Amino acid sequence: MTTRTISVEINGRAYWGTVEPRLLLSDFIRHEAHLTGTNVGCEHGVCGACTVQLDGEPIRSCLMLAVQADGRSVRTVEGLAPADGDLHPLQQAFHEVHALQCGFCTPGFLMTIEAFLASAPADLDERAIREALAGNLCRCTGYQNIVEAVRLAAERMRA
Amino acid sequence: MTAAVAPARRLIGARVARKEDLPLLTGTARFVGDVERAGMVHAVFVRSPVAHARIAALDVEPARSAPGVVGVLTAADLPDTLSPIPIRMFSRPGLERFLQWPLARDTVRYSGDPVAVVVAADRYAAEDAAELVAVDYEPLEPVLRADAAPPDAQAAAFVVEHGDVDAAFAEAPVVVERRLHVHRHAAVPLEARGLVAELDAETGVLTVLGAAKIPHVNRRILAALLGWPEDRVRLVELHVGGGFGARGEFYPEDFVVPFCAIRLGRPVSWIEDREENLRACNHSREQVHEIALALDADGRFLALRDRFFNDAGGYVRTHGLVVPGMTAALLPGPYRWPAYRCEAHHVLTNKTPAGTYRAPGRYEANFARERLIDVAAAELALDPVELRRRNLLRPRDFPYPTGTNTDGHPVVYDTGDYPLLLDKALERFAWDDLRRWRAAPAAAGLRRGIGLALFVEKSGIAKWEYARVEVDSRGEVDVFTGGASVGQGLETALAQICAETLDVAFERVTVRHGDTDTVPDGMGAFGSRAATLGGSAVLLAADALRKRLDAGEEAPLAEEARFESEDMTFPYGVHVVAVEVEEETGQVAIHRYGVAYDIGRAINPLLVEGQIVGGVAQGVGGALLEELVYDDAGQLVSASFMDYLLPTAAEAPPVEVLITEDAPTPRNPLGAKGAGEGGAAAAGAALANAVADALGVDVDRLPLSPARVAALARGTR
Amino acid sequence: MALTLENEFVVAAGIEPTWRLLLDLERVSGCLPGATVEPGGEDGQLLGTMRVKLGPIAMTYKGTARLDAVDEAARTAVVAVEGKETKGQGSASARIRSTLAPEGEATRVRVETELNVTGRPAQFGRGIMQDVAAKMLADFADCLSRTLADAPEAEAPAPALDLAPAVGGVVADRLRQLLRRLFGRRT
Amino acid sequence: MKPPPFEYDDPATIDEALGLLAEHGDEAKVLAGGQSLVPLLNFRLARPERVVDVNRLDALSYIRADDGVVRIGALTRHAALERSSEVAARLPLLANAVAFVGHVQIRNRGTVGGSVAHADPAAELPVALAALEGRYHVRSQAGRRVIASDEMFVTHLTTSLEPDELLVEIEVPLPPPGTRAAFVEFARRHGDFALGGAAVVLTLDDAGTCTRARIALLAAAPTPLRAYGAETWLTGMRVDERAAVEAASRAVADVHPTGDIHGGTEYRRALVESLVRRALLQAAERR
Repeated sequence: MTTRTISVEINGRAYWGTVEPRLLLSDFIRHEAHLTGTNVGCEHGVCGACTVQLDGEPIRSCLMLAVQADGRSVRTVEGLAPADGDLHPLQQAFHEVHALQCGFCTPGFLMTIEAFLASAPADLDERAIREALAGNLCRCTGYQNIVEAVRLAAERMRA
Repeated sequence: MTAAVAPARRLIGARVARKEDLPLLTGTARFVGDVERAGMVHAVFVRSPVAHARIAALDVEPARSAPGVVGVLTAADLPDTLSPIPIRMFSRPGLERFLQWPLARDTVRYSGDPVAVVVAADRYAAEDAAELVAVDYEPLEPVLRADAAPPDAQAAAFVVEHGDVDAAFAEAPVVVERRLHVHRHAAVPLEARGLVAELDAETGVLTVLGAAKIPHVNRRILAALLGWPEDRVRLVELHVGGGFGARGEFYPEDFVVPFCAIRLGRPVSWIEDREENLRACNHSREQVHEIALALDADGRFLALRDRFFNDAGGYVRTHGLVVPGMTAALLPGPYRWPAYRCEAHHVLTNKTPAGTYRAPGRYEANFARERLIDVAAAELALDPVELRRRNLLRPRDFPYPTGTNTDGHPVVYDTGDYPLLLDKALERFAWDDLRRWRAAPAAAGLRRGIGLALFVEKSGIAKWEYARVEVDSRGEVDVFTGGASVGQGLETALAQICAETLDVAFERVTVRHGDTDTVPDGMGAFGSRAATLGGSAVLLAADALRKRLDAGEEAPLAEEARFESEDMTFPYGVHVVAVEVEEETGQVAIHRYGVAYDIGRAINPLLVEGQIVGGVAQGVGGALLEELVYDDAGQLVSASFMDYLLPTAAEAPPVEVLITEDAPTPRNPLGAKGAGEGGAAAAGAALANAVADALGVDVDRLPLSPARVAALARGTR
Repeated sequence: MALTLENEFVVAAGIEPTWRLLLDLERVSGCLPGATVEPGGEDGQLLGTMRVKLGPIAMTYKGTARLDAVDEAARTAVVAVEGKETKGQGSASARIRSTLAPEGEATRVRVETELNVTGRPAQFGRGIMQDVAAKMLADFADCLSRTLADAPEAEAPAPALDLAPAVGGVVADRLRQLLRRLFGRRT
Repeated sequence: MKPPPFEYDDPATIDEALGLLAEHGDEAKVLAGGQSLVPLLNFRLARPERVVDVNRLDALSYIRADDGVVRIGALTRHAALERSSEVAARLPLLANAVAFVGHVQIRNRGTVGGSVAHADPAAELPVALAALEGRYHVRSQAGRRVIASDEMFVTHLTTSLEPDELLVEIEVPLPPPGTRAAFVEFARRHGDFALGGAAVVLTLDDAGTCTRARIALLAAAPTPLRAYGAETWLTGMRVDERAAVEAASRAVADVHPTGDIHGGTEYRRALVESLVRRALLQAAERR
């Protein structure tokens, strides 16, 4: 089968690879770029663990071919915290209110919520938050503290 | 990073933010799927597509010669000395006939039964080659119902009883009886299973990364199956994406993948995909109960009689009779029973083997008992709360021998004040307001109902745990525990106990676990045991170390401890739920959900609440959404996340949690009872009671899917 | 996926000739949508492939068809079809029981089919596959009725199952596929 | 769970794409948003020899209001439709329906044309477009043709598109003044494929009498289904509770949805009936 040489910008850095067209973007990120913070939970577009941002918009990286990301810009959980070693306010909120347990789903949630908060209205009600989270599955927390973390982060990011 | 650090002296019981979080938040955590090794190759299992068949022919040659393939193994390639995967607890003579071999030999017993493994340069190539393995199956009749199976399908049957049940029923003025079904569902951790196995050619040591739950137990099993000394086998736990009882048991892949690494002389990675996970990892919960309750005219319980069938699936796996054993042992719940008989049938079918899942055997038992009590209340025109209250055990009854046993060991409830917790729950969750809410008119097409369920949990089933605490000259403290982390916050809880006991800062304590090289022995993390037994061991070791420091000894110092406890501890709780049922769609909307749980002592309420809320989401998912459905041929037709429906944030209800500490246990120095399972334990029971109340009908099975609820509603409109 | 489907039709022919045709395994099998009979079958067993196509979903089965039971008196014949996916571990098998009854000069044919599909295509809860199977067997029954009525068009092998009715574009599409198969490009 | 091997092209122009489709026929599969095709690839239920990725055809991504119609390029993402003020103002039904499509991660990739061409009877947009009587512009090397609303969908996952044809535009006629619409569905979880649903477009005169009704059913049949009988009956009626009940029962009179593990035929039929009733009343109440 033919292969293609592609270049994908991930978290501001270019990653080159010569790949089969069938290689999933999730596998390129994890095994070619060796950025394993993005997890894979179902590979059929339901669980959301593999959520990354493509040109700023959250997408399922298991439902995109790596070749389709050629020349595009991807952001993963590794690119969330500022360089100075601090945590992103969202990560900090997750920590403080115990919004993660096993943590496998957490990177997907973070990349979804970070984009959501960027465009979210000031008056975020619980229903809106829960629906915004519904594309990401968590099996540990029951979501309650994740909802809480979103509220807390939204508050701080507005301030 | 750690925001709220309480002063060292008051760490136990403080809402301390977790030590574990940083790598998980920044993407630097290391799950088994993240592991890369020079020369690592990838395994894919070829699994039976049929429920029950004889393997007539198996041709792997086309796969062997496929691009990138480095090896293809079938049962014929495994050692002649191999034995099937043993039972690790609740075993019993006769069960050995039903054990699973690592690869199917002459017959397959469920859709998903592994028959071959293909190892190739990458997962894509391995999947290509796996398609080329040609197997001829001669179909055999599948057994799909445990309660309607041929006699030879019964793996075990046993009776747990006390008192004269027959006499009680013969004389009872009131008897209610029902046939109640709990459906098959499963733990489904978000990270599927996986292993990376590697043989060090020089030392001859086999290292297996990706262990979970019980690394030391599984090292013993793997070494025994290989016929190797244990010191040549090392299991290492990495970050673990959820366990809930299913992950970490010894499965066929836990032998085959390491064996491939040995045979091929290369690191071998196997990462289970979601379809495999739903077909191959332990299922759970499928039981049919024929349960009867005898009462006197005042609603006093005279006797409880149950006969139930536990669907074991295709083989008896490592759990042996844990699930039916727990059902029979804890079915009595928080009530006094003058007479009790439970007849358990553990029956093989041709579905995925079943094992434990959070509150194993109890989610089912609580549903059966609490549902029947509501039926009895209706029969007697008594308030369900009042009926329960009349029959609760009293504080003076403790310690209370239930007359039941777990694996032959008598069940003796340690401590409790059940009426007090019931009162607190009704008060905290405003039961009277909920009754008014229920009576008030709902919007057109909606019906309101309220339900509750009481339960007694257990924790710490395996009787001991190991800990070592070391302090170095700089005052840094290392805690080595035999417990394991499945995401529950073990490191934080143990560090709290250690830091308070040693009076050092929480940040200076590092908790190490899950590496059979650095921790000599351990039991692991199951049955809500890690914090109670593991924590007690840490407490003992830290206390001994503290005494030596107080005596003026100089660091570095180390102390070991092994905490043993003959008996389990028994936390207890109440689930309260109010629902609105939409007649036309069958939608069950949760208006309010509350859990009150007495766990003796909460080491970290933040984590305990997390456990309870997470447990409720799983319990609610099981009651409303999740179902492993088989067709008439034994084909799993919910083998993807498109049909196996985990609750999302939009379905999981907000949960109010009341943690009480009214009945600390004398059975460990912390006074703590495990808190991991109470959130799930009675969710099915409480929701079924609430929906039955809303529609004024009998609810005799789970799940309460929209179609089933709509049918119930139609029958009553 | 296991299901039973029933089809019934009347052919304008007497029961005797219809019965003889019904025992002609090659013609009956040729009516299975997407089926192509291949040489090399032994002792009354036919080899063949069957291609099932539904939009982007496509499965190719390789297998056999044989007369499993013939009850002269009851005018009942059972054709057993068994196939395995040419790629993947799945399988499809069917027992097609056809029963004839005289209806005046004509013959009523009742076709009961027990279908069992295993593997990936059967592992999804949504009812799509059931509809596919129903459509397949309806097509099969149509073709069978033409065959038994000895209609000439029944001589041509059936094209790959395409669940589109005979609107213009689709006829062209079927023809393309038919030609492709006749000229032996891909199975 | 990885895709099988396939050849891959990502043409930069429509002509290039049409050339590839003409050359490879039904051995090529068009990849748009990929939110339905890629899962089928990962499960290996789809095994195209060649994938023709149209995501570089930016020319097919637009929402344009012309005289009396709104033109939606086939490659328009669901998210763009959702955000479009044009659509919100002129075709509220579409804005209403697209919000039900999966989750934000899906809508950011999924395309309008992809939803139509995939032809899942439980998908929202084909049903909404059926109620709006959208017309489908397709191109091939042979030229251009327009497929009428009720001729597009053939059965599950099957349209009347030829293998060498590419859907390029959806043309939606603007409903007459006095029109209001509603889209309702019921799914087991937020964002799941619905168990049933209905899209309703009603034109009422000043007296509140229905002068024009369009009703399309979701997951009631192997294709989006227009309820012509109910539409005719409703025309000339005042859309009140009683009329809605009657129209709904007529809408499902000949409907027999295939049952599955999430709900049997009877349940689904009754569900669709009540959803039609709700949609009619919702629409009638809108201003």
